[in-house]
Amino acid sequence: MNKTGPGKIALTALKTLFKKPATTEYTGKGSPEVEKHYRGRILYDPTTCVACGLCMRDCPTGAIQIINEGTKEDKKLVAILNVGKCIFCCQCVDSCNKNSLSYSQDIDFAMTKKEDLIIKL
Amino acid sequence: MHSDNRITIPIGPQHPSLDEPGRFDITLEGEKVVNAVIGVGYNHRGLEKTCESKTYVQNLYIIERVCGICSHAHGTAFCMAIEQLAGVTIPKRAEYIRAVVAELERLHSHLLWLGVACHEIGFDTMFMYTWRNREKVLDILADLGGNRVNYGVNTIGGVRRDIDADMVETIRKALDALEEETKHYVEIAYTETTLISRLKGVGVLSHEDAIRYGAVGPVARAAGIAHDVRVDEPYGAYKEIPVKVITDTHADVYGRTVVRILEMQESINIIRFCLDNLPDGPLSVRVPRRIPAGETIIRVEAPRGENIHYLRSNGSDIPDRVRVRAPTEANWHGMKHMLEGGYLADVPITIAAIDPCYSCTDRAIVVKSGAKTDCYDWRGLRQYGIDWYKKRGIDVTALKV
Amino acid sequence: MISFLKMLLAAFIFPGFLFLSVYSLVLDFIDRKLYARMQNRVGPPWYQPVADFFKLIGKKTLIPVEANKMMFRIMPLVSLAAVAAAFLYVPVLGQDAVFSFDGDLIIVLYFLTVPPIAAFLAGWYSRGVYATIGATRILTQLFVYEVPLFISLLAPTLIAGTWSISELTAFYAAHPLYALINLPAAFAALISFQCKLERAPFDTPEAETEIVSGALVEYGGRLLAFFKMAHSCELVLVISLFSAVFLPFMTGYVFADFLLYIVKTLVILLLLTLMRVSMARLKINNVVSFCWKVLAPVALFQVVLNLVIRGSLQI
Amino acid sequence: MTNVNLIKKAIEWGTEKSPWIIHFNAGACNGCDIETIDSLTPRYDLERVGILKQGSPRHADILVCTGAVTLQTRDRLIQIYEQMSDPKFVIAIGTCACTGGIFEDCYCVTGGIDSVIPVDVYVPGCAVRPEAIISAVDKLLEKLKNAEKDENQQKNAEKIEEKTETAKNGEETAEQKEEPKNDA
Amino acid sequence: MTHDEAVVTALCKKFPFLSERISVQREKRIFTKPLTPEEFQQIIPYVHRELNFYRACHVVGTDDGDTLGLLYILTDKNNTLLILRESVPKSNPVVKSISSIYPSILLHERELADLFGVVVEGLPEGPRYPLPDGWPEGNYPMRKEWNPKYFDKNTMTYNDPNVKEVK
Ligand code: SF4
Ligand code: SF4
Ligand code: SF4
Ligand code: SF4
Ligand code: SF4
Ligand code: SF4
Ligand code: SF4
Ligand code: SF4
Repeated sequence: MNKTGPGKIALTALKTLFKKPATTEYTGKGSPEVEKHYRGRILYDPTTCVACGLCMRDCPTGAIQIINEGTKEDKKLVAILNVGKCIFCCQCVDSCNKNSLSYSQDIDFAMTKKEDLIIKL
Repeated sequence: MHSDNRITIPIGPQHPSLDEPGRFDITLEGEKVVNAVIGVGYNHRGLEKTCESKTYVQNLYIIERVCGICSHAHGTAFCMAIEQLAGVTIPKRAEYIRAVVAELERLHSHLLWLGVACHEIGFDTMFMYTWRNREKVLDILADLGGNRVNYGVNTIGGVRRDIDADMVETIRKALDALEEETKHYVEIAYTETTLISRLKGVGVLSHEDAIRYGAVGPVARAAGIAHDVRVDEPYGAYKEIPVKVITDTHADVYGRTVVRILEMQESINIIRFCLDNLPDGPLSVRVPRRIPAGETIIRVEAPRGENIHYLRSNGSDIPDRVRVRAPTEANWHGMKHMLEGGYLADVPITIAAIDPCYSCTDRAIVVKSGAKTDCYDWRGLRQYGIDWYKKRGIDVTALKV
Repeated sequence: MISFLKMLLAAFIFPGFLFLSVYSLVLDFIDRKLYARMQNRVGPPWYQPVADFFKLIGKKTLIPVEANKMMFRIMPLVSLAAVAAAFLYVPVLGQDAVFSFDGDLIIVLYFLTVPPIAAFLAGWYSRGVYATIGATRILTQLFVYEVPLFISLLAPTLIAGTWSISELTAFYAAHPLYALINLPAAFAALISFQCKLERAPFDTPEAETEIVSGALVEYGGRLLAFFKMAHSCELVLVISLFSAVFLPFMTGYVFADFLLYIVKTLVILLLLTLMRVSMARLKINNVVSFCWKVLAPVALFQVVLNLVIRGSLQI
Repeated sequence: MTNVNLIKKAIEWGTEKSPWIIHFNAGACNGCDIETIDSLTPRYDLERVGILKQGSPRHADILVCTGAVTLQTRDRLIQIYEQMSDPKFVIAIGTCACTGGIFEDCYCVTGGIDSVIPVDVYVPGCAVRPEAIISAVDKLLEKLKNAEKDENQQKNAEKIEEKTETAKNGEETAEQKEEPKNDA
Repeated sequence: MTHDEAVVTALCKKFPFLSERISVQREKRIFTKPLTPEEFQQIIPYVHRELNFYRACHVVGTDDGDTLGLLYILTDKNNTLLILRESVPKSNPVVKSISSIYPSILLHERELADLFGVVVEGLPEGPRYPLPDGWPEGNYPMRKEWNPKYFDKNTMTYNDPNVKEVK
């Protein structure tokens, strides 16, 4: 092993000074780039959904609700997602047999009002 | 007999060295710690009770969030418990993927720890460097698991995500880069005098004490106890993976640092082994929603040590009792010895050296100072502190720290 | 009359208070930027110290109930005033300081002890637990670095035979080779200055992870702004003093001298920052033993050396 | 006159450009805390938008709060909030901090941060990515720019009592609403 | 004979009442059937000293209806887990602390006292945990009959409508 002494990291630090910083470009404007398989917000496809409720049953936080806004015959299904409750586990996506749910790479939902966190999909 | 130059300072619950709430009332004589009262419990959420009213599937995500750092270890233990009660065997591939993620988690956790430890002793550059490199691991985890923290790779009966050929390549590349860096850390840890002077002889928990206080994980291994669940009681893929137990004899913070750095190297080797021998096959098997009645105890090696899960089922789809014994809980008991006689400056690093996470521990213990009889509960201690100040004309009761 | 006006101009504009505050902001920024870049980060934008200052000015100041209100308010100003006053004796342009007389080095050294003492009093009178500990640490540290600092700054005077900073600079400017003799003292002084500025590895008094931010925990708003300003002005003062005593090279042309001054300060700042980047915080007992066992002997060695040289010169 | 205005402007500008944060974990799982710290490290480096992490609440402008509020930390949180000097803001980091998230049903958890102190920006995510934190700070500053400053300060002072009350009411109704849903 | 069996045999030999009540669930897991506190107190010193179960990992409290079960998890150098199950009536849950033998059990015993209302005799003095200060007396959240639905978090009071009706 080398001899001990203070400031062993100084050389690396000096070298780093002339290196490009490891920092991302993102400063809050626009949408950030995330990994390909990152679990972001849930997407919903009402055309294939049969309102079986499996997603609601398995959701650990009760963040998702499938509601029929139309009548019994003329169904108009919507999913209400409380982003403020969702933990982005995507269990609902796994639970859905009809593949009506999927996830996006959308990660930025900072809101100044709590009400805005509940969104209709 | 209280000598008069004593002063009690509270560290926490909000304090820069604690990113989680906890409270340490440290009594000082000059800069020397003569007494410490440890209060954990700020983070008690009561999640075990909640687990008794949710289904196994939902609980999986709650258990994962017992702790954000070793979420995978908790998730794996919980899944293994359910699988064992249900009597299913999960596919080989799933076991290997779990092992890969577990080791990646260990890597990220140890890097995180190294950074935090350096931050505690005011070595911010090292903190920045380690956390920068930790991003490499997080990138893999995010791509593989889908999240940077609570990856959610486990599901009851297997795993949810696959490692494809591309991913194998990316992981290998990242590991190579990381290996280089690890070498650099080893070098620094062995040669930087200011670092060594802050770590050596600090927070000593000798071999005997480590046994007595039931230390686990790197704390125990740094005291020369070759205790590692991956070897002692292999589970999942570890039955086939060769794991070398890293031990050290320093028994102080320095030893813990060395153990963790070397374990990182070992984790890299394990991941490489797993990637080389990744079996083919399905990712998961079906497990019925209702779990047959029974009880089981599962042990898993989390980054911080042995993690014990107790699960009891009553035959429904809701567990009857879930109990998590996280490694930090076991390590708290030795804290008394480690803090005693040290300096105030050593308190943060000593606390950090067990890599505490209150989110799963949250309880409080009173630490008595050796043979001396001045043991207070924290209220008493606080009162003592207040009196001490009053004698000097300072009223700290109104003071909020 | 004209000379008086000129003096006023020098005292308040250049190289006086205004220059000091502006340059302190610049150096503060450069320090932070260097620090960040050495850590592979981007670091703050150029206007950051200014923004911080104005932000703090705009914030409400809360004074703890227990604190001594007068002391609490007055300390930041004392600190700032001492630094500003001391700066007037340090030559910036070439070899001429705004004021100078034989013995001003001592005055400056005394002014230099004021900020730590002000911080100590501020911490002591804010009566918080962390503040008290921070305050005691400041005092402890003050006692240990003061000795090597004094000795190492006084050692060069032995050869130059003057106690005025300006004359000292002039002497060494005339005999640049002698300046090299003072290298051990320069080394000791640099480290003592780091210690004085409470920067890592000597940031024990404000160790964030131990005692939050030491003596200044209870400060906020405007008063904190002044303390911060005093602190960065102290940085400028210390660096200028160092360059005046140990790097007294100059060209004789005003503009070039000014440039040279900038370059010198930047180099010293780089050294100080590098020191900050590359080491872990020392414990207070280590600081004490380091100062006594390493710095003080080095400084003493310089004194002996200079005495010998002086003696041989006179013979 | 103009001088005063100029200084005012400068202060406003400073407030926007130099938000110092203090971090408090009110009962999180660590996930969000680490990501908060992470956003200070080289990869995300919040210092490049002027953010510094402070140890003392007196120095900070923004309280960055993670985790569902547990009964034990509740009083602490209020204390820290009160120790900060005006103008001050609160960012709730993470699903837990927004609503209580996965811990909402736990007996020791009072709910999101807004059940105790007023929150200015909610950032859902479990865990929140550092990018989202950066964006949250950005949104907060945007909000600052738009809102009149005096109004804001006044609100901040009054908000505490009012909001805790409304939040409590809101919480109750939310709980009532939830029960049938859980059964369903 | 495997190590597990050896432990079982040794225990049965020393404590005849244990035969039929101790079994190896699977490799490295030895469970006992519920023991009374007296039986338990006899076994503990022996297990600690003679059988070298040096580390107490944990105590799990369980609510078994009318009784409370306490599962003491001990381990030895072979990493066999010996789970001693102590059973006490809910109406009078009194056990003796074993923290003088196993210091590492202290935390978990305290937790039992708080969450299950077990009276642990001989526990060193200390603050309460993990429950917050001001938690109402007599509320033991981990007992099955305690329903978080009736717990008011803001005032920290527990009003169970059913209990009132009974009275
Ligand atoms: S998809 Fe399956 S679960 Fe859903 S309604 Fe149809 S049969 Fe039922
Ligand atoms: S992602 Fe998870 S928490 Fe969110 S709606 Fe789906 S199941 Fe619920
Ligand atoms: S599980 Fe799928 S099909 Fe069923 S309600 Fe949900 S989204 Fe619709
Ligand atoms: S050790 Fe604990 S407090 Fe420190 S960073 Fe990790 S999680 Fe946070
Ligand atoms: S068999 Fe019945 S209980 Fe099991 S998963 Fe299917 S529906 Fe559910
Ligand atoms: S001890 Fe720390 S790392 Fe382990 S589960 Fe708890 S919080 Fe996570
Ligand atoms: S101690 Fe931690 S893990 Fe246990 S119930 Fe409380 S919050 Fe949950
Ligand atoms: S939001 Fe998720 S990651 Fe963040 S503290 Fe809560 S459980 Fe942990």
